[in-house]
Amino acid sequence: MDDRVILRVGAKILIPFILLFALYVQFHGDFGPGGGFQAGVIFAAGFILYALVFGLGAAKAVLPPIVAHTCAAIGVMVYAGTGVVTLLLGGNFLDYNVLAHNAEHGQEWGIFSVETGVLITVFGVMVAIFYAFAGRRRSEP
Amino acid sequence: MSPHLPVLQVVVPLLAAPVAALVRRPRLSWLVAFLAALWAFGSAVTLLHHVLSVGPISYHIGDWAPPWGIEYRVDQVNAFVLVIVSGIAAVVLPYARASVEWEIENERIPLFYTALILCMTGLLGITVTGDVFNVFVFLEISSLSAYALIAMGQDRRALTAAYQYLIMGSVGATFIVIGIGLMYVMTGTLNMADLAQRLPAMEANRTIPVAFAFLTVGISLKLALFPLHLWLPNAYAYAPSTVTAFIASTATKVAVYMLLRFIFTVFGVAFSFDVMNLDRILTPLALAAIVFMSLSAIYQPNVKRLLAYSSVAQIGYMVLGISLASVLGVAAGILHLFNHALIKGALFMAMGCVMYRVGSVRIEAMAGLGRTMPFTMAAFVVGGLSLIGVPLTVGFISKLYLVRAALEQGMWPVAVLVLVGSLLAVIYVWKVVEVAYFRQPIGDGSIREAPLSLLIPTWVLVLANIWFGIDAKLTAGVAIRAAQALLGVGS
Amino acid sequence: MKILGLYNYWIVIGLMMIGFYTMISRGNLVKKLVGLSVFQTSVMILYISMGKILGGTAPILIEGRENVVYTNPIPSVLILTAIVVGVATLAVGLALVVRIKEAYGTIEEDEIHEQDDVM
Amino acid sequence: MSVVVDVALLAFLAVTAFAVMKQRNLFAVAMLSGIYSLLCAALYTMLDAVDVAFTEAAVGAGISTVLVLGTLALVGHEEKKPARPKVLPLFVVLVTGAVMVYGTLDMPPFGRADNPAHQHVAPRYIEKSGEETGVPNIVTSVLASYRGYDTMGETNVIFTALVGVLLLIATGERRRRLWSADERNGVVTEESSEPGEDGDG
Amino acid sequence: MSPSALVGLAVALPLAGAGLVLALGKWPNLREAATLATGIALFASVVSLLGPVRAGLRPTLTLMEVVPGLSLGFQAEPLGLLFALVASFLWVVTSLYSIGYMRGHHEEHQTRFYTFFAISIASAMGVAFSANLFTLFAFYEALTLCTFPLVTHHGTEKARRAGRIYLGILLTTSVAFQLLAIIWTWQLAGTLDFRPGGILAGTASKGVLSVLLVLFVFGVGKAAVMPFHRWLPAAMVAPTPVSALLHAVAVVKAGVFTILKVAVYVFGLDLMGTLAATPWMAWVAATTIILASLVAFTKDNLKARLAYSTISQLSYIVLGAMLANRWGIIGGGMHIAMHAFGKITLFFGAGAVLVAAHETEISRMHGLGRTMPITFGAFFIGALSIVGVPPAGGAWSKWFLGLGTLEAGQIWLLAVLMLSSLLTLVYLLEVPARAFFGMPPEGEVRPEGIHEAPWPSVLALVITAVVTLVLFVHPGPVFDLVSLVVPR
Repeated sequence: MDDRVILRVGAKILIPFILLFALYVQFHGDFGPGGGFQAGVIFAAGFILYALVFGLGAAKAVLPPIVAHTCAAIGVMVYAGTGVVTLLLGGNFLDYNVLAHNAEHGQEWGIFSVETGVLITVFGVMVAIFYAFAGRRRSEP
Repeated sequence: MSPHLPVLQVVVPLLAAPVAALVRRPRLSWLVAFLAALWAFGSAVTLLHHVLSVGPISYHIGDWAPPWGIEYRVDQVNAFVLVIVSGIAAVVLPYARASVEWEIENERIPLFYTALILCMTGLLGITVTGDVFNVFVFLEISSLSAYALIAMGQDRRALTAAYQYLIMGSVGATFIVIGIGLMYVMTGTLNMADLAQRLPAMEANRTIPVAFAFLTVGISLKLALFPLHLWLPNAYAYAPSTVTAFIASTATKVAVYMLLRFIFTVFGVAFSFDVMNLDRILTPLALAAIVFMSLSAIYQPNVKRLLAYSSVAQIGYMVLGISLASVLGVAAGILHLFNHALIKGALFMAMGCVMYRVGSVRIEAMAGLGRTMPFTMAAFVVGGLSLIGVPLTVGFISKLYLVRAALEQGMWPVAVLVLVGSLLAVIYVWKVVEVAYFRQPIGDGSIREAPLSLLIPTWVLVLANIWFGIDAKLTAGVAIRAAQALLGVGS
Repeated sequence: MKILGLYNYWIVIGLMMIGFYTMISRGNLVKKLVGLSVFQTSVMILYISMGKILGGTAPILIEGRENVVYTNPIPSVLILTAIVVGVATLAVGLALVVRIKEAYGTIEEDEIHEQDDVM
Repeated sequence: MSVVVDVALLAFLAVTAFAVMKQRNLFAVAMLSGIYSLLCAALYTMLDAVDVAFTEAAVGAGISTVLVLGTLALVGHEEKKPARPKVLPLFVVLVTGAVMVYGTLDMPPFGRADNPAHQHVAPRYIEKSGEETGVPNIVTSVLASYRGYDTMGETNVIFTALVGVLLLIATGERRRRLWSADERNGVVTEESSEPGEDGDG
Repeated sequence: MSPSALVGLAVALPLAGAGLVLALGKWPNLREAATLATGIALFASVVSLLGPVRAGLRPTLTLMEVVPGLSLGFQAEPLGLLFALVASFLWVVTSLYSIGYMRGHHEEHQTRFYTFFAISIASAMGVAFSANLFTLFAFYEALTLCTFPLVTHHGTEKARRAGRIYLGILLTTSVAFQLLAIIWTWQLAGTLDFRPGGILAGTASKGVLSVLLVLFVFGVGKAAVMPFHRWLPAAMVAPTPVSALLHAVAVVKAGVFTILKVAVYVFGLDLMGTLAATPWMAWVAATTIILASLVAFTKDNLKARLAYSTISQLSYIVLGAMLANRWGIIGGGMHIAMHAFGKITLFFGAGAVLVAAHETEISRMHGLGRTMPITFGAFFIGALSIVGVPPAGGAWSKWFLGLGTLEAGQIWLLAVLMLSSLLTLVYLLEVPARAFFGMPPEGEVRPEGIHEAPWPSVLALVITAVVTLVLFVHPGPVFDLVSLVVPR
């Protein structure tokens, strides 16, 4: 136990920064490298680190697998949903221009919303897959 | 007809998938999947009708005009394929309910249906898109879900089969990506129509033939063209009945469609056949597939595996038609695309009924089923006759056009081989029939006829086999028009 | 000069082929998958090198500066998708390997075949 | 200068790839493939593909490695010595490679601004995406808007992967029925993790 | 009822009958009654077509267009009508006979038997009235498939093997040669309709058309032209009524009928006459005639001998077609009827012996004639007809075939006909001879109580024998009908 205390403290300090960095990547994606996908991966990486340090059980307590699965599904729906909304607003599928009074804002919102979709899905999927592999009992050879 | 139908065709199932995953109740997720399939079928039929009466549709996703945005393009060819894929799905899902409940563990079922819809979504996406990279993306959706679905089989060999499929499928996909990249570097575009315009200028160039080669090989891996078919027999044999029935009658068909699309629309018949002499490779391979695969089908002890080998042979027929590069030939290929979907769908569903009651699809297990499961076996017999190509079944129509196309070009040996193929089919079909009707039933007479929920969908396809065999004006007409569209001759 | 211009591509082709060979020649199921990802990654390098323009900069618009040469963004976009597809395939493949190990007790192709053949 | 660096990186890559092929300790293989990804990331930055570099670093070096290691923990990490040098694969690979090299002969040389690929569609993105989407990062605008549909597909691919993984290893594995090898009358045997019992009978 | 509707009815009735039989399976008497009733109704409807057709009408009924330019349709023309008349009349008689036979012989699965029997007749009608090659082929294959369960009726290993040969040869020839020929014809002529004067004239080189002719002759496996004849002896494992009606009348006649149709309505006699292959095919037929007769000698099993006699007689008709002249066709056409009545009588006789005395080998029939005089009397008449001597109908068809050979200037073919008649005389008349005058070998005593077969069977074979005689006295109707096919 004690030998891992440094690790735990380190993780406790590190993880919030990782999550913050993820959000930065998400929102900075329009201006620099980055975007929903990278953000999602980093976000997931934060959780995976947590799980590695504090154990799978603790991680699942914080973020139950069911939630991760739901995230994965929701993200897809957010993305496709954006397209449906544009349809309802009279545009073509994924035609963001109709999302706001002028094209530029429309595009901005559209891109933001789909990137969010990507973020949610990627995050959910990565965590869930990690849970799946980590939760598997080793089969003795 | 809503102008957005082309994209809704794909997006509605795509949205249905996460929903099916979220509801987490077997029955509910089944319902979602079924509704999605019904929607897809409905809109596919609408699209086909519209295309036939009005003409091709081009839909600009995101309202970005191609080649800058992704274009959905529906013409006679892919509208027809859409109908096949979604139609099969719409028939398989009612069937799935009982069969899946028996073959798949309860807590897996919601995800199972999710994967099934995803697979359909992917196939529809491949079919309807007009952008080569988009093809790749949806190809992966369908493939990944297919790998998982196949691995759900009860025999542990399903796992290895799925793995082998994954490896070969990924190689195929990567080859396709390479081909796309090479085309892109020479033309700077990914839009099919745009490529078709720009490629002819490149014919002298050495990169385009290589791109062509990689695409052809990659797609051939996906459509299990002999000798790249190694993944197929086990995958079909050990997958759950529902999955076999669905994938066997759709996945390879869509792959054939991809082949058509690339060699005729993107590269153009002149380049594919006059410059690349594709026929010199495809025709022998197709004939080899027909003969050798039918022969190896004869020696299979497992009926699903037998049918799988016959599938590879049947793919040979389609490719043969395509390799003739004449309106009649391509039409024959497309026609067989449709007909074979009906045939194999019916046969594999009949096998699913057997699996449901007997728990095995080995030939010995068929003993006496003619008496204990009369309707199931009757379905199998009719399907078998259709596979053989007996008149008044769809199989006959395909053979009719194929042989005629071959004779039209004076290739009578080809015509003979096609007919020889159907004689071999007689042998392997009859092997099963004899066991079913002339052997005494094994075990205590506990085996009963399959439940209606399985029989009705099976018979829907069986009757379709007969219906489109007696009145093939629609299918043949569409196939001819599609072929004309592909070859760019008067239509 | 032309040869030098193509050197880049040839190395990449070499990489692809190493991955490809690892994939189809090795009997270990995990090794095959790693080979696959090496293969795919190398294809991605090919794409990216197609997009590169010497003396260009990353395709992020810089305000108020004219006649900047930007590298072609399209390969990047395609490859972003391709990477995701790659990892997705890898995940499914590895999950399959785990199941195979449980069902056969080995992940070596030949041993698996032996087991299936004795049946 | 940049050419030199990128040539050097390619050389490193070649070495790593070769090591991946040769090395038989799969943990080491996992690490090497991670390194491979990192080198790629570096190369991508050299080639002005910063987004790709970022992603490759996060996915190739990060997620993939974690996945492989996680798998190895479950399935063991020693690769059997390859029985004999396989001829057919070598042949296939050599042919494929030769074809590709042949294909590159007429490819526009590396890095020229006048390559056809840079003439047709890309310029419009570079010129117009600014005012059309208001997003300076062209990659993002193309990814999320011009080719947004691809990205939706990509999201779906990820989702599909999850569905596949969950189907395979997250649910009901222990109660899974397996048929004995010759499935006569579908004799059912319980799957257990121990080899020998499972399924083959 | 309009003639064209009648044509449809002719095909639909037996099918309906099949359904009825299946429904009434529980009550044998009703079931058999249904069969008989259907048979009579069918015969009536076919007969009522006689008037219009002789008046020169060609009632046509097109069901539907399968693919553009290829339709599923029926048409009543003289040749088909003759075939239909013979088949439908003999169906009634055979059903009568089967009642006695199947019960007397305690066969199983009788409902299945009668059902498939009816379906077979339906297919035969379809062949007879088909308006184009496609329809003909469809029903031809249907006939093959729905007679399979009848051939393998006993389900024994022997029956199964026979079934394989049956299906194997008939499907192989029809798919590999006939279908190829049909599609080729479609490719050349652009149509598959049967038209007086043929559709192929001038569509391709003589060489191609010769190949086509060969494909047709060998492709119609049901005509049992050597070397594709093995299925017919194999089919003899079936219950006797099947051998009698299907493998002496419906199935085999469907084969030779197809060849006649192809000769007259697809090639056209004028074209046929100019093809290099025609005389060769004539000689193939002639060879079959002789060889089959010789093989018949070696067979001691009565049904086997009759089978080979059938093979040889069928080739008479093929020969007639290959003579490519008016007399040849008339002779061949008439032989369809004449041989049918003669041969079915023989089979009825064989079946009666089997039921009554449980004998199948000719060598053991000595003396049976004295206990079963009617049966063997009828057998004698049938034999005469097959041989082709008065006072039996067979004389006429052989006579016209002879004329045909002379008109074709093929004196040697005439010689073949003579020779084979001689052979037939010997191997067929041996049977009644033994039965009436043969003496049992020393020390063998026949079980007591052997008498004629059950009355329905006896009645049936008496009817056919009488008709055979009548056809000698009144060949007119048959002749008139056939001569409509090839007007002067």
